[in-house]
Amino acid sequence: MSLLSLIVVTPLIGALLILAIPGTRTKLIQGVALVFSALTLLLTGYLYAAFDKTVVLMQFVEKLSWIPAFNINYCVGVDGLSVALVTLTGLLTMLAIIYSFNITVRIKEFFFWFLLLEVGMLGVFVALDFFLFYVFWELTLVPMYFLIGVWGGPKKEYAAIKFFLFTLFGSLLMLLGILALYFNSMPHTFDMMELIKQGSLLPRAMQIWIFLALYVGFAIKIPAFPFHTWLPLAHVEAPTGVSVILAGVMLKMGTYGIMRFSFPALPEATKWFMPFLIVIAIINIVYGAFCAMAQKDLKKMVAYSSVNHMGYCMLGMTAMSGIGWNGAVLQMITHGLITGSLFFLVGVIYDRAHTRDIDAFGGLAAKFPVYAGLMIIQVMASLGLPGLAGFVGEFLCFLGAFNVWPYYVAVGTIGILVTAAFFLRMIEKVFLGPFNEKWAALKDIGFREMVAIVPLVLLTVIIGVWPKFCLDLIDPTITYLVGMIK
Amino acid sequence: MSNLILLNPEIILACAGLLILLAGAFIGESRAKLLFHLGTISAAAVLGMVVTQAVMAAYGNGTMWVLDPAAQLFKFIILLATVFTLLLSVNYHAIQPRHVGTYTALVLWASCGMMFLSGAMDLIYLLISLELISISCFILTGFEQKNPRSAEGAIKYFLMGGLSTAVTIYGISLFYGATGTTNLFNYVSSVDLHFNDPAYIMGMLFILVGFGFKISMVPFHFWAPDAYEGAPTPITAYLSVASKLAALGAMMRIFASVIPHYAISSTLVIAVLAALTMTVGNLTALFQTNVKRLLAYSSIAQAGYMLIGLVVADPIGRESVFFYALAYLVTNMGAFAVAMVVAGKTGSYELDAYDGLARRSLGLSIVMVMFLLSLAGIPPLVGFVGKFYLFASAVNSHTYLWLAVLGVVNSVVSVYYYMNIARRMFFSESKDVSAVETDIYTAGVIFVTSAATLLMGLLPETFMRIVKGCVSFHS
Amino acid sequence: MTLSYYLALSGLLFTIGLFGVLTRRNVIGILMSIELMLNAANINFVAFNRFLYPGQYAGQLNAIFIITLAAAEVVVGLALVMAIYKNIKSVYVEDYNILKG
Amino acid sequence: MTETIIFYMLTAVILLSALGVVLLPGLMHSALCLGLCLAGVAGIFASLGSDFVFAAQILVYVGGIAVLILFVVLLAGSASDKIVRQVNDQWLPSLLICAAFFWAFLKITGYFSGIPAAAAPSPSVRAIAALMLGDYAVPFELISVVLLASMTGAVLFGRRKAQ
Amino acid sequence: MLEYVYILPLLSFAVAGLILAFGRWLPLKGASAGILVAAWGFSQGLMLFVKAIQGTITLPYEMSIPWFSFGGNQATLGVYVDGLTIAMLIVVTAVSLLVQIYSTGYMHGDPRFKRFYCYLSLFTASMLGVTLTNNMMVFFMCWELVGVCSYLLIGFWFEKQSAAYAGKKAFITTKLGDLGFLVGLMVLFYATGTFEISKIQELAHAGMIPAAAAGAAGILMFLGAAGKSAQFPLFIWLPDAMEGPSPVSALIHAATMVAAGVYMVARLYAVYALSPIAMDTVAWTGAITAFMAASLALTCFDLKRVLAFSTVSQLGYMMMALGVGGFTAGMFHLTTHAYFKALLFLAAGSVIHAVHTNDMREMGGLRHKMPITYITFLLGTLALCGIPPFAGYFSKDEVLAAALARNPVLFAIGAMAAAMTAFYMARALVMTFHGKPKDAHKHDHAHESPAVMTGPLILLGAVSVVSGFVLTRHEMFEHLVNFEGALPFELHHVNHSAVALFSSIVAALSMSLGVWLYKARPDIPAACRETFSPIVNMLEKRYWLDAFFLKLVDIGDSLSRFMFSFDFNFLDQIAIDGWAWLTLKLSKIQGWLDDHVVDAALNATGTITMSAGRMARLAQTGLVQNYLLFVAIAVSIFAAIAFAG
Repeated sequence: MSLLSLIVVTPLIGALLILAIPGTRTKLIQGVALVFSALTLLLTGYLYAAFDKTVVLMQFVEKLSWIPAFNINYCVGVDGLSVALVTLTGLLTMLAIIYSFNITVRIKEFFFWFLLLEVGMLGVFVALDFFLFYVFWELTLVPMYFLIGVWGGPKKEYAAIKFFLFTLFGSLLMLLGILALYFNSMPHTFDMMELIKQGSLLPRAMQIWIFLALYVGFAIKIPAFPFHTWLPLAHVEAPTGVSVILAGVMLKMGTYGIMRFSFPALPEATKWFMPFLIVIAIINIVYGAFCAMAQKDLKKMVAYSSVNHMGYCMLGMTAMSGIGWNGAVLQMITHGLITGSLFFLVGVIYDRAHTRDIDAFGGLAAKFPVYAGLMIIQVMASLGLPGLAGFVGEFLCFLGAFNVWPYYVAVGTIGILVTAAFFLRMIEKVFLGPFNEKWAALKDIGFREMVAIVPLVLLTVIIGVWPKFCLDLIDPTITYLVGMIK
Repeated sequence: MSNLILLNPEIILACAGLLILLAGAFIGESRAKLLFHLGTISAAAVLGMVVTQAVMAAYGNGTMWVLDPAAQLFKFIILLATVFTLLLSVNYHAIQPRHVGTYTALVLWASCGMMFLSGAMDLIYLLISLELISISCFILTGFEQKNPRSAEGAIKYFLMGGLSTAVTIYGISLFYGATGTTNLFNYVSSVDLHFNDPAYIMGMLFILVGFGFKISMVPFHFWAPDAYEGAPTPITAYLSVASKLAALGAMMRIFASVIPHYAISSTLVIAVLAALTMTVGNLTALFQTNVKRLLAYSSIAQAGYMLIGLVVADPIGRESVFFYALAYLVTNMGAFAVAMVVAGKTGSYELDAYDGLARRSLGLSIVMVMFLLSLAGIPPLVGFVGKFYLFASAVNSHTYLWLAVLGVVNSVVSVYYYMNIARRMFFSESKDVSAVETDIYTAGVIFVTSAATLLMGLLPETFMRIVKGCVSFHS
Repeated sequence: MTLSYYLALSGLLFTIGLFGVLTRRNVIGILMSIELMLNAANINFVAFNRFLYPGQYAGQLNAIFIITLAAAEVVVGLALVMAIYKNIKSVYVEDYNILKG
Repeated sequence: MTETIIFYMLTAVILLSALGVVLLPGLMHSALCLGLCLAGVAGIFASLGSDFVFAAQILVYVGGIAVLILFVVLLAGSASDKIVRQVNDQWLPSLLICAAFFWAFLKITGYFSGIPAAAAPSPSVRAIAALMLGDYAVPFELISVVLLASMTGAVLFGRRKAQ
Repeated sequence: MLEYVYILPLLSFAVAGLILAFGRWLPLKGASAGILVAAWGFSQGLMLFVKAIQGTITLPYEMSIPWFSFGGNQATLGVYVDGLTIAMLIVVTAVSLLVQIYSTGYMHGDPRFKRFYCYLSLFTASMLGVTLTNNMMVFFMCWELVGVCSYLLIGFWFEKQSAAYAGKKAFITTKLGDLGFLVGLMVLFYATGTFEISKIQELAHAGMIPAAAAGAAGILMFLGAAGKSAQFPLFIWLPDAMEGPSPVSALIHAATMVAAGVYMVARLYAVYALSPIAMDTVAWTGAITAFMAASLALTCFDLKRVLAFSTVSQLGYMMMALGVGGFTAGMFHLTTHAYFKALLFLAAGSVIHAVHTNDMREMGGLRHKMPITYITFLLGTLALCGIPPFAGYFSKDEVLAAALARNPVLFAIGAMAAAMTAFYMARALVMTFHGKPKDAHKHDHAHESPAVMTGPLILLGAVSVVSGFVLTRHEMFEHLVNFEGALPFELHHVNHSAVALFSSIVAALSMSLGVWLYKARPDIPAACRETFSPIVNMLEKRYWLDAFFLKLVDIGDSLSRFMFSFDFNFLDQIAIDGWAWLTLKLSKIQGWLDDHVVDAALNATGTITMSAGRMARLAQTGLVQNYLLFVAIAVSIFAAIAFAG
C-alpha cells in the first residue's frame, strides 16, 4: 500500500474503530478520533517532506485495477497542486477534531462522520481516476449532511438538505460530463492524465458542453455566483468544527477540480469560458464583499467573505498564467487557514455568549486581549494585510489577472476595500469602544481552543512572511499546467 | 422435447408449491413456520439449480421458450428475491399460521411464473406466465383478509390488472392478425413486412400496456402505491422487486432484443414514458408520509431509470439494466426489510415511526441510510454504480442524452425524500427510546442485502462481468 | 362475409366492454365488462385464423387458452370481491378509497 | 347468404346483450345478458368453423363463468342496485375515449377489409389436441398451475370463517 | 556597515515580538528594548550619513536574497540604499527614538503601556522596511503594515468610541488610496517585468517604459501616496487620527508615515519623470492640498487638529515640490518638516498632558507654567512659518522657488498657503501660551512635563533651529539627495534670493498679524467669524469632504444591504416565495400542507418540483376507475400517435 492509500485509509480505520466503540465511552472515542486524525496529519506531513518539489509529474502514483469493465482504476497520485491541499486537509481536520471536543451529544456519530468526511476529502485530492474522484467527491456529501443536520444550528435540517441537494445536482451533472469524456476517449478511460491528453482533441462545441457540465459541479462547491446561496446557510448552521472544514477544505474541491482537470483537459472551452469566468469572479469578489458587509451575524459575515475570497481564487485562475495560478492555489491554502481559524474564533465567542450578533458585543478587546489579538490578526490576514498569508495569494491573483483583464481587476479591487470596511467595522463593534458589561462573566479563550487556533495563526504569519515554502511546492506544477494549456 | 430438462427448475418449483400447499393442510398451526422453511429451502435449491445450469452453460430452447444467460440472470434475481421474501415473511405478524401453506405456495408459483416469463419466446406463453404471476400476486396482496387496506389494494390491483390483461390480449390478437404467429422465433424474419401495419403497431402498443402495468410504468402505475401499501410488507417487497424485474426482463427481451431496434416505432413512446415514470414517481414520492407508499413511488421512479437502458437498447444499455436490476434487488429488498423491522417495533409505517431511530438502533439506521443512498445513487454504493451504468449508456447513445439529464434532475429530487427518512432517523427525537430488535431472519436479509449493497458498489467488477456475459439474448 | 366484419364486431365489443369497465360502478359489473373485452380478443383470434391463416390452428388454440385464463381470473376476481365485501360492505368501487394520494 | 344472416343476427345478439351487461341497472340482468352475449360469441365461433373453441366457450364461459357470476350476484347483490345509479361520473370522458378506440379499430378494420374466407372450415379438434400436447405442452401445463393458483385463492377467500 | 543595514528592520520586528512576549520582565516594561534598538538604528543612520557625505561608501548599494518565485518570476527580499534612503532613514530613526523616549513619560501608567511600545516598534520596523526595501512588492507590504500600525495606534485608547472610529476611518481611507497603488503597481510590473526598484529606475532612465504606462502607473500609485500622505481629497482621515496619543501623532502622523507617500513618489521619481501628466497631477494635488489644509487650520480650535491640518498642508508642499521637479527641495522639506512638526506635536502633547484638553479655547497663559514647552513650541512655530534662519525657511524657500520655476500659479498658491500657515501658527501659539488662562482650574493644575518629555523637545528644538542651516552648507543635502534623470519639462530661471526674501517677508507679516489680532484684538477674529460665517461654516465642514465620504460609505452600506436582500430575497427566496405563494394556492385544494414542505419550498426549483409533485399526486385519487380512465386515455393517446403519423 502506497503512502497515499495509507493516508486515505487511516481515517477510515479510525471511523470504523469508533463505530465499534460503545457510545458511552466518550473519552475513548475522542481519543481515537484525535489519534487517527493526528496520524493522518503525520502521514501528510511526511508526504510533504518526501515530495520531490522539482518534479512536475505525478508522484507516489499507485494504480490498481478496480473495474476493468469500464477501465476504471484505483489510481492515486499527487503533484504540487494536490500535496498542498492534502496537507491542509490533514491539518484542518485534526484541529477541527480537537476543537470539536466540546460536542456533547452523540459523540460517537459525530467523530465517525467526521473521519469519514476526511476520507472523502483526502480522496478527492489524491484521486487520479475520474471515477474514483467522483466517488470520493460524493463521499464527502453524506457525512457533511449529517454533521450539519444533527449538530447544527436552529435551521440545521433545512441547511443540510439544501447543501445536499445543491451539491448533488452539481455533481451529477459533473458525472454526465465525465461520462461524455469517457465515451469520447479512445480507448475509453477515466484516467485523468490520459483524458487531459485526449481532451484537447475534442471538437470545440463538445469541449464547451463538457466544460459546462463539469463547471456547474465545481462551481457549486466553490461556490461561484449564482450557485452560492447554499453556502451562507450551511456555514452558519454547521457546528464550528464543520464550518471550518466546509470553508477550509470543501470549497477548495471546486477550484481544485477546475485547475486539476477542466482547464488542462479542455483548452478550447477554457478559452471560450474565460470572459464569463472573469465576470463571475468579479461578481463573487464585489458581491460577496457587499453581502458580507450587510451582515449582523459574525459567522454569516465570515461565510460571505468566503464567497469573496473564492472570487480572488477564480480571478487568479482567469489569468491563465503562472502568476495568477500560483496565486489561486496559494489563495486556496491561505483561505483555508485564515477562514478556518476565523470560524474557530467565531465559534469561541458563540460558545460563550450564545450569540453572534455583531451589535451585541462591544469593547471585548479590553477584557479578552488574547482572543481579540488572534481575531485581529486573522481578520487582518483575511482582508489581505501584507505580511500575513492572505496577501500573497490575493496579490498574485490580482497581479496575474491584471495582465489579461486590467479593467475587471480594477473593478475587483473594490472588493478589497469593502472587505476591509466590513471587517474593520466588525472589529470596531465587537472589540473596540466601551466594554459591554453584559459579558463581564465570560472567560478568555481556553487551552483547547488555543490548540486549535494558534497553529493556524502561526501558519498564517509564516506563509505571509515566507511564502516560499508553499510556493516552491506549487510553482513547478503550476508552470507545467499552464504550459499544457498554452 | 428433451430440452424440457432445462425447465426443471420451474417444474420443481411448481411442484414444491403444490407439495407445500398440501403439507399446509396437514401440519399443525404451531409448526407452520416449517412451511416457510420448506419454501425457502426449495427456492434456494432451485436457485442452486439455476446457478448450476449457468455454470455448466446449459442453454437451449424449446418451441416457445428459451434458456439463455439473460433468462438465467433474471431467474437468479427472481429466486433470490423469493428467498428474501420468504425469509422476511417468517415473522410477519399478519400471516395466520393456518394460511402459511397457501401463502408459501402462492409465492412459489408466482416465482415460477416469473421464471417462465423470463424465458418466454411466444406471446401466449408469455401471457400465461404473466397471468400466473398476476393471479398469485392478486391473492397475495389481499392476503391480510381482516385488513381492509389489503383487500382494497388487492381489488384495485386486480381491476387494473384485469383491464391491462384484456388490452394486452387484444394486442396479442392484433399482433397475431398482422404476423400470423405469436411466436417470436419465427417472427424476426418477417418483421419488415408488417412494419407499417396498423394492426402490428396497435398490437405492440397494447402489449406495451401489459408490461407497463407490470413494471408500473406511468401511466399504468396507479395500482402500485395502493397495492403496495395494502399488501403484506414482504409481498410489497416481492412485488416491487421480483414482479417488476421479471416483467422488465421480458420487456427487455421483446423491446430491446428480439424485435430489431429500428423496427420498434414505439421507442420514442417508451422514452417519453420512461421520462414520465421517473418524474412522476419522484415527484409524488415527495409527499408521502407512509414508508411503504414512499417506497412504492420510489420504485416507480426506479423503473423509470431502468427504462433508460431499455430505450437505449444497445449492449451497454442492456448491461446497465441488468446491473441495475441486481442493484435494485438488494437495495430495495433491504429497505423494505428495515421498514418491516421498524414497523414491527412501532406498529406503524408512517414516517414518524422513524423519528430518532438512530438513537434507538444506530446500526439499523446506518444500514437504512445506506439503502436509501443507494437508491438515490450516491457512491460508493451499488445504486450509484447502477445509475452510473445507466447514465453511461444514455450518454453513449447521444440520442437519449436528455434522458440522462432528466435522470440527474430526478436523482436530485429523489434525494430529498430519501434523506427525509434519514433526517427523521438522525435529526428528530422520539418519545420511545427503547432499542429496536431484529429477528434472525430479517437480520439475515438485512445483513446480506446491506453487505451486497456496499460490496457490489465497491467491487462491481465481478457483477459487471456477469452482466456482460448475459447481455446477448438468444434470438 | 369478410374479415373486416368480424374485426368490426370485435372492436365494438371491446369498446363496449371498455366503456363498462370505465363507467360501471358495481365491481362485479366491471368484472363482467372485462370478460366482454376478452371475448372480443377471442373473436379476433378465431377470425384471423379463419381468414388469414387458414392452415393453422394457433389462433384457435390461443382462444382456448384465453378462455381458460379468463376463467381463472374471474374466479380470483370474484373471490377478491367476496373478500372486500367482508371488509367494506359495498360492491361499489368508489367506496374503495382508503388508499390514495 | 345464410352466413350473412346468421352473422348479423349473432352480432345483434352479442352487441345488444353486451350493452345490456354494461348499461342495465340490475346486476342480475347484466349477468344474464352476459350469458347471452357469451353464447352469441360462441355462435360466432361456430360460424367461423372453430368447433373446439365453440365447445370450450359454451362449456367454460357460458356454463362456468356466467353461472359463477350469477351465483355471486345472488350472494352479494342487493335490492338497492336498481335504485342507485349504476354509472359513475366519468361516463362522458369514457365515451370519448371509447370513441377514440373504436376509431382506431376501424383503421385496423379498414386495413384488413375485403379479405374473404379462403377455405371451408374443417374439424379442428384433432389438430388442436396435437398442438396442445406438442408445441404448446408447456403453456398447457402452465395453465393448470394458473388454475390451481386461482382455485387456492378462491378457497382462501371463500371460506366462511376467515380468521 | 552597509552590509548590515538589513538588520535594522528585522531587529525592530524582533523587538516588537519580544516586547509583546516578554515585555513585562524587561526594564520599563519593554520600552527600554525599543529605545535601545531605535538608538542603535539612529546611530547607524547617522554613521551612514556621515560616510555618504564623506564619500567613503559607494551608493547606491543593493543586496537581496530570493524570497519566492511565482510563475517564472522571482520575488526578492533585500535592501536598496542611496542618498534618499539615508535621508529618510535618519528621519525615521531619529524621530522614532525621540518619540519613544518621550513616551515613557507621556504614556506612564497606561495599562497597555507594553503594547504601546510593541506597536511603536512594529511601526518603526515597517517604516524602516518601507525606507530600505529594494522592491516595490515589499514596499507595498510594509506600506500596508505601516497603515495597520497607524490603525492600532490611533485606536490605542479604543474604549473611546471616537478613537476606534478614527482608526477605522484612517485605515479605510488609506486603503482606498492603496487600491490605486495596487493597480498602479500591477501596471508598473507589466510595464517593466519586475518589482525591483533599481531595475525600474534603470529602465526608466533608459526610457524603456512607455510614457503612457509610466503615467498610468504614476497616477495610480499617487493615489496610494495621496491616501498615506493625506493629500486632497483623502486627507480627511488625518485630523481624526489625532484621537491617538500625541507621541503617535508626532511619529506617525507628522514625521514618518505620512511622509511615506512623498518618499514613494521620490523613490519612483524616475518613473514619474517620464510623464508630464503624472508630474502635474502630483504638483497640483499638492498645491490644492497645501492651500485647502492651511485654510482649514484657520478656524480650528483643537490644538492637535491645527497641527494636523498644518501637516497636511506641508505634505502638500512636498508633493508640489516633487511635482514641479523640485526633487531635492521636496525631500529637504520632508526632512526639516519631520523634525519641527514632531517637535510641535510633542510640545502639544506636553501641553495636553498638562491640561487634559485639546481645545485651545480652554488654554491660554501657559507660557509661565510650562516654559520649556513654550520655548520649544515657539521654535517649532518659527521653523514652520519659514522665518529665517530656522529650518523651515530654507526648505520652504526651495519649494517655492521650484514652484515658481515651473508655474507661477503654483507659486502663488504656495505663497498664500505659507501666509496662512504663519497666521494660524501664530494664532495657535497665542491662544495656547499667551493671554489670560481661560480655564482657571485647568491652568492651576498645569505643570511642566518631566525631563523624559522635555528632553526630546529640547533636542528637537535644537535640530529645528540648525538643521536647515547645516544641511544647506556646501549643498550637503543636495549632494546626498538628488535626481539625475531628465525632467519632462523645461524650467524657468528663478532668482532664489528674491523668493527667499519675499516668502520670509510674507511669513513675518502674516505671523505678526496673527499675533496682533489674537493678542491685542481678539474681538476682530470673532467678528470675522460672524461676518464670514458661510466661509467659516464651509471650513468647519472641511469643504464637505467628510460628508462626501460619509455619503460614499452610506451608498456602500445601502448597496450592501441591497445586494444582501437580493441574495436573500431574490436568489434564495423571492423567486421562491413567488412559487411558494402559487403552491399555497394550489395546496388549498387539498387540506394538507406540511410545514416542512413550505420550508423546504424556499428553493425555487424546489417549489416548482413540489407543486408538480402535488399535481402528480392529485392523479392518485384512490378511485380505481379514475386510474382505469387514465390508462385508457394513455392508450388512446398511443393509438392517436400510432395512427396520426
